[in-house]
Amino acid sequence: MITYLEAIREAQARALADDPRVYIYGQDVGAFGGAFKATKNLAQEFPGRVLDSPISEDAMVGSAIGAAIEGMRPIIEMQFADFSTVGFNQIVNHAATLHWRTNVPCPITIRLPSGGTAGAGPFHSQSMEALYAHYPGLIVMTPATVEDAYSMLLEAVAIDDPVIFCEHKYLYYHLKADALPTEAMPTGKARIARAGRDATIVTYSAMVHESLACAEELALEGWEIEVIDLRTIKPLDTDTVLASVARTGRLLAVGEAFPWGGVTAEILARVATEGFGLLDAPPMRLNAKDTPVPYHPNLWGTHRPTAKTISARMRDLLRL
Amino acid sequence: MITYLEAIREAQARALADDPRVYIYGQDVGAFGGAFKATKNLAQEFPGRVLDSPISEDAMVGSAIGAAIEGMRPIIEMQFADFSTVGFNQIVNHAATLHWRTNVPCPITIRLPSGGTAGAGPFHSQSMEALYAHYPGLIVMTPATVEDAYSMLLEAVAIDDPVIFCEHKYLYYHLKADALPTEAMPTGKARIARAGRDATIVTYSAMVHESLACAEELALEGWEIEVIDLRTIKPLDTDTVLASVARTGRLLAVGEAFPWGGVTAEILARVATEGFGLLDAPPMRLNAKDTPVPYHPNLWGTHRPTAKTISARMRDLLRL
Amino acid sequence: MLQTTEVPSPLAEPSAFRQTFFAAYRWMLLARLLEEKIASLYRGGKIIGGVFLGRGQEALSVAVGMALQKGDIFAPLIRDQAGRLAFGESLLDCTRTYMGSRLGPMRGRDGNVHRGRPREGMFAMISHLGAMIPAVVGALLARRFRGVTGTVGATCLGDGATSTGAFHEGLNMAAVEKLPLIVVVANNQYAYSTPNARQFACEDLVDKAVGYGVTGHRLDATDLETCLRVLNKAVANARDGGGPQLVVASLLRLAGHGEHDDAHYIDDRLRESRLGLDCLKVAEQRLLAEGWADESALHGLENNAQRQIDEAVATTLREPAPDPNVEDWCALATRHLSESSHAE
Amino acid sequence: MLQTTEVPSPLAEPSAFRQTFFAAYRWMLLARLLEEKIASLYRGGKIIGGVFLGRGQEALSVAVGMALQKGDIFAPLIRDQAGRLAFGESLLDCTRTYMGSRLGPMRGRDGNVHRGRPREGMFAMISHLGAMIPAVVGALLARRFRGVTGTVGATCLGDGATSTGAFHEGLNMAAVEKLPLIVVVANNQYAYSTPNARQFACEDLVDKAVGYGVTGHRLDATDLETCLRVLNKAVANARDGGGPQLVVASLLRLAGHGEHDDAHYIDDRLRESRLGLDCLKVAEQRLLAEGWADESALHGLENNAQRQIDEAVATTLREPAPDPNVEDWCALATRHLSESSHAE
Ligand SMILES: Cc1ncc(C[n+]2csc(CCOP(=O)(O)OP(=O)(O)O)c2C)c(N)n1
Ligand SMILES: Cc1ncc(C[n+]2csc(CCOP(=O)(O)OP(=O)(O)O)c2C)c(N)n1
Ligand SMILES: [Mg+2]
Ligand SMILES: [Mg+2]
Repeated sequence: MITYLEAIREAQARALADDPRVYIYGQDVGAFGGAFKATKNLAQEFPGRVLDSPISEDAMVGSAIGAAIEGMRPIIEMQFADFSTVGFNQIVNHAATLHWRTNVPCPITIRLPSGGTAGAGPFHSQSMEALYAHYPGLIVMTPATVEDAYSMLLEAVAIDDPVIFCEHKYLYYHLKADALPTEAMPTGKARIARAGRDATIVTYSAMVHESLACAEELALEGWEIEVIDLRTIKPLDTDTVLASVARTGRLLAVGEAFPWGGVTAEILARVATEGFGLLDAPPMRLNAKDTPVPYHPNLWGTHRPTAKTISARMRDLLRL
Repeated sequence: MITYLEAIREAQARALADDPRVYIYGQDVGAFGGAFKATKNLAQEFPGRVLDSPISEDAMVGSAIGAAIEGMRPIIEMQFADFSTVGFNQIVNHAATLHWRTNVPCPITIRLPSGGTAGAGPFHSQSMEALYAHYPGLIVMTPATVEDAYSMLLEAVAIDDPVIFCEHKYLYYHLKADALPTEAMPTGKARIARAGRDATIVTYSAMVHESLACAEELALEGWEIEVIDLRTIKPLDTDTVLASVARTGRLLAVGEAFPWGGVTAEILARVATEGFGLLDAPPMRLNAKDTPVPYHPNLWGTHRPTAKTISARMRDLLRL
Repeated sequence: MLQTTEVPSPLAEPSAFRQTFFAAYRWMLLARLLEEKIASLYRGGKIIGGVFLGRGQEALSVAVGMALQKGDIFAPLIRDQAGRLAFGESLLDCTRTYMGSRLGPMRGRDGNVHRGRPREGMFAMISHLGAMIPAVVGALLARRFRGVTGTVGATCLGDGATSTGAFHEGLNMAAVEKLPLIVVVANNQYAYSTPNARQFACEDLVDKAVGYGVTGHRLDATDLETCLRVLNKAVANARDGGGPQLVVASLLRLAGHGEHDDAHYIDDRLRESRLGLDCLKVAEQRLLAEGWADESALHGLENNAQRQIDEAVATTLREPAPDPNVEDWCALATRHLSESSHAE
Repeated sequence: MLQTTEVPSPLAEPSAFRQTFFAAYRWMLLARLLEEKIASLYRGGKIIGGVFLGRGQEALSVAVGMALQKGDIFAPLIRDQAGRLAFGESLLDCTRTYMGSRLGPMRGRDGNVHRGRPREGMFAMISHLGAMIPAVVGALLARRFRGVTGTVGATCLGDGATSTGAFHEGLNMAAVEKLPLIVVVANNQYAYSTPNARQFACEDLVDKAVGYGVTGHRLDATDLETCLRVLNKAVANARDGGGPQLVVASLLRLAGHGEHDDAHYIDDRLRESRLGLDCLKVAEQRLLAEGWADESALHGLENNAQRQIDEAVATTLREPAPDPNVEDWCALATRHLSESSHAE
């Protein structure tokens, strides 16, 4: 059995082994193996290629850009996604514009341990994918499975553009698979995580599992809910979404991020524009609440969508 | 005649005059009067209350938060909106969370000279409103008229929450009014900039004027296009938008920002969810292109929506 | 809080000095025992999330808290339990925040070390290291605007946090404005697992002072008297118009980064060096050696502290957890501008 | 680019020194005249957007460019026309970028000073001040990974940019890694209109060096020989494993912040002080005084430079502007991952 977290470690081990241009840079990623142990033993296995950085997110990203210009393929670990706000400028203004401005690609991977866990509070829980997706020049991955954590991270390192790799902390230990995958879907393709015909849930990352649980629950009531795991949110696989809505006629987009203008808004906007006629009912959204992510588990459990609240919203949708 | 830029200066003069808690802090805002002259003579008129800051956007915002805790009402001028990425962390993680976490309000106003002008290039042209609107705890204003530039800035300073005030550089000199307004619409209410019955354009900031020009043009062809100026994009006045769509049955959302997940996505998502039945045709969007903002006027003029491209999209919409 | 910025000299004013030292020791002891209690609650599963201790850093922290006066500003960091208590934070503010009580200052919205009462001068840290410095700078600027004089602001951070842009921008801004800011760097040799050698390359962090044009102070923070003297001096300098003060203290964290961390990476030679001394023990030995207290008096102090802590914990345990149904879910102070839940 | 890092001594090797000095003067002159041309095009409405000149800063800038070798990395800032030319940038790269030619390195996508050829070691600045420092740090790190030795990286910035968090984080990171980075600060006394007194509080910006554990150098940048010597020394130090070098030069910007700015805020006493000297004039006087050139030779140089410039401008003016219909509007290198225009 291998966990989502171990898959991330294995992907990095493989990238380091296969490609001498790869190195890892981040706070405590070296001998310590990272705050979450995502780089456990890698410094020992790949001497000199897994380096502890100072607490300097802006310079961490900036240095990765310079190294990429010189032909390297850096992996930057943010200790928590939330701290990437400090490196925000280098990400959106430097990494994201480099190729477009200079014709020199910027193959860097920035790993963001993302999303909420109980007791983590406002500054160790954020889902920042929509911010990065808004900026041209970035690819934003949001793997929901152990297999994707592995193969998408390898893809991220291989891609010639900056990739924001949003790995979900809640899935780190909760999610297990039998083995690492030997093949993978192409980047940019969404996956039908569960087939259905009565309604479509489009989601990604940890919310895939809450949505699958919702589908499970509603199956007991006779409903067949299709669940689409976007895998990457930019590019966003509109075709797969539209094809699903064409089958089901009903759409619920679910995300763990803040409600204003995130991934779910983009999904609804695309389906409304390009698949209006496919809809048998108004599409719906479910996001976290419009406050910071709360610390206390009682509040946190209500702030983010769960199988229960997704099911409730889905029942509303099915009633329409 | 008073310009949009002068209105911003006048609002600040009035805020300084009326409220001893107000001060202005930013690069070159003092004796020099600001890069755009938005604080012209204010340092002279209000000695000691309009201060030049070092080139430290992060600390500029951080200091405003501390001053707000102590009861002041700082106005922070970013030299260009684009540089607010450097102060991003303090804005979204500190200012935006302060009241929710501690019950102490954070009445700061951050002025972002926003949007594109010819020849300004990728780093002096950005429209960052969607980023800030995504985060809970911020109010995001996007005035489109001289009157609003004045009255909304006064409101921004008066409000007990952090306000991101996106003033459009293109409008600075282009837009003139006869006099400063003596009354104002409430914050959070959208304005019907032009009434119509065939379709609704929902937009804000400089795009209001491109959209009005489109409406003008289409009027020659007999179409009556309603143009809604959102004024603030968070909160977003969904009621006014829905009421308009109820009248027209057709919606085009127009924005100058990058296409993925911005204001236009949020508008479409809301209308699709809450006003699905009002739509006689699929709603449409028009945004800038998904690249950085180009330098050369030829490219810039194509990158952003204009009256011409809005009209083209609107004709598509009217044909549906 | 001391009502004077002078630490009395042990020779000239032996009894006053003893009092100060003794008061400091009591806060340190209370902090140590309180944190031990929090750690045991954590091990017992009563605390969800992280627990971060100031073990070994109490002398420095208490000296900051005691050098400040009512009306000053204090922005503590994760290892400042002792300084918080000395500055006036109640035990309940700590226990309630760790346990997420609805009645605490953070009302379960934020937790553990992220607590404060900004309007009472105790700022509530955000996690992003360095970020509190400019906030204190702004607060001091506000006081200058308002004509308030004689107050200062202090903030603490670790060696690792000196690498942040926020540290640099904030300290520079304070220096330009010549504000009464005291920045206390607890150089505990590691940032989480990262040793000084991977964090900075200057000989001593205090070498940074001259580059900002501020006064630098350095000290061995295992010795309480040294801490009291240096911090009082730094605070007095700031209060007297001397501008920002950068205090760099050497010590060791005698705990993991958080309670989940066994700190195995800490070099044994450091543990065995002077830096590895436990400031609380050192202070205790001084008390005994000077004859300012005997074993039984210390025992009494400990019992007393323990009782206060147990009471606070017991109270907190009985308190209501936040209720999501009562919670108002509104991030804005201007309630009517909050959006009804369009997409939640 | 010099092929040696040693500036020959004027006494010991008079002819070699003369050659170096002369070469530097020619780049300075070319830069000055080129920028004057750009400014006149701007006044004539041929350039949309900002125009930023390095007038008065040519001696410093050229010294950076000349101290570097092929294979080194250079991340110039807005006032580095002279250094760019000396490092190998063509006139056409400048004129094409200012005028937005489709054939320039930035293809009309970015403009004016935001140009470079990163793969040839010339980084293309983003506007955000300080941001290029960590990029050069990373490039040097990459070279270490790849086993490339003997190359260095230099980057320039102004007094104002030292207040950015990026400057701090980048220089500190370079110091920790002991990379061959040269950070050149042109202290021209103002950041746009903001004087040093509102920007920093240390005596001299070079005082920051010790706080990063790097070597500091200071110089009067109105004198070309000084610039050549100090920059060569700093670059040689870095190349020889001496770690990062912080070079702080004093001078004055003899132009507005940009051509839209009349620089009225610059203190007349500064203009009249030593700092107000025009480095190009000073170098010219030296050439004449030493008898290394006479008026007519200088005239010849000027005519020659002017001809090159006019040619570049004439070429550029005939070149196609970017065509939005041909433009591919794709920000990604991985074209197939770019989104078809869902919301454009
Ligand atoms: C900007 C930022 N980056 C990363 C972190 C994660 N983090 C929390 S504490 C810590 C180590 C801090 O070390 P130091 O400043 O020396 O303080 P100490 O824990 O040793 O007291 C890190 C990296 C953070 N809080 N903020
Ligand atoms: C982070 C950031 N903030 C603000 C600006 C706007 N800006 C451009 S140049 C400048 C002044 C720079 O002064 P200095 O660093 O001294 O360089 P100089 O222009 O004097 O050569 C400012 C504030 C910027 N480019 N980047
Ligand atoms: Mg430390
Ligand atoms: Mg300058």
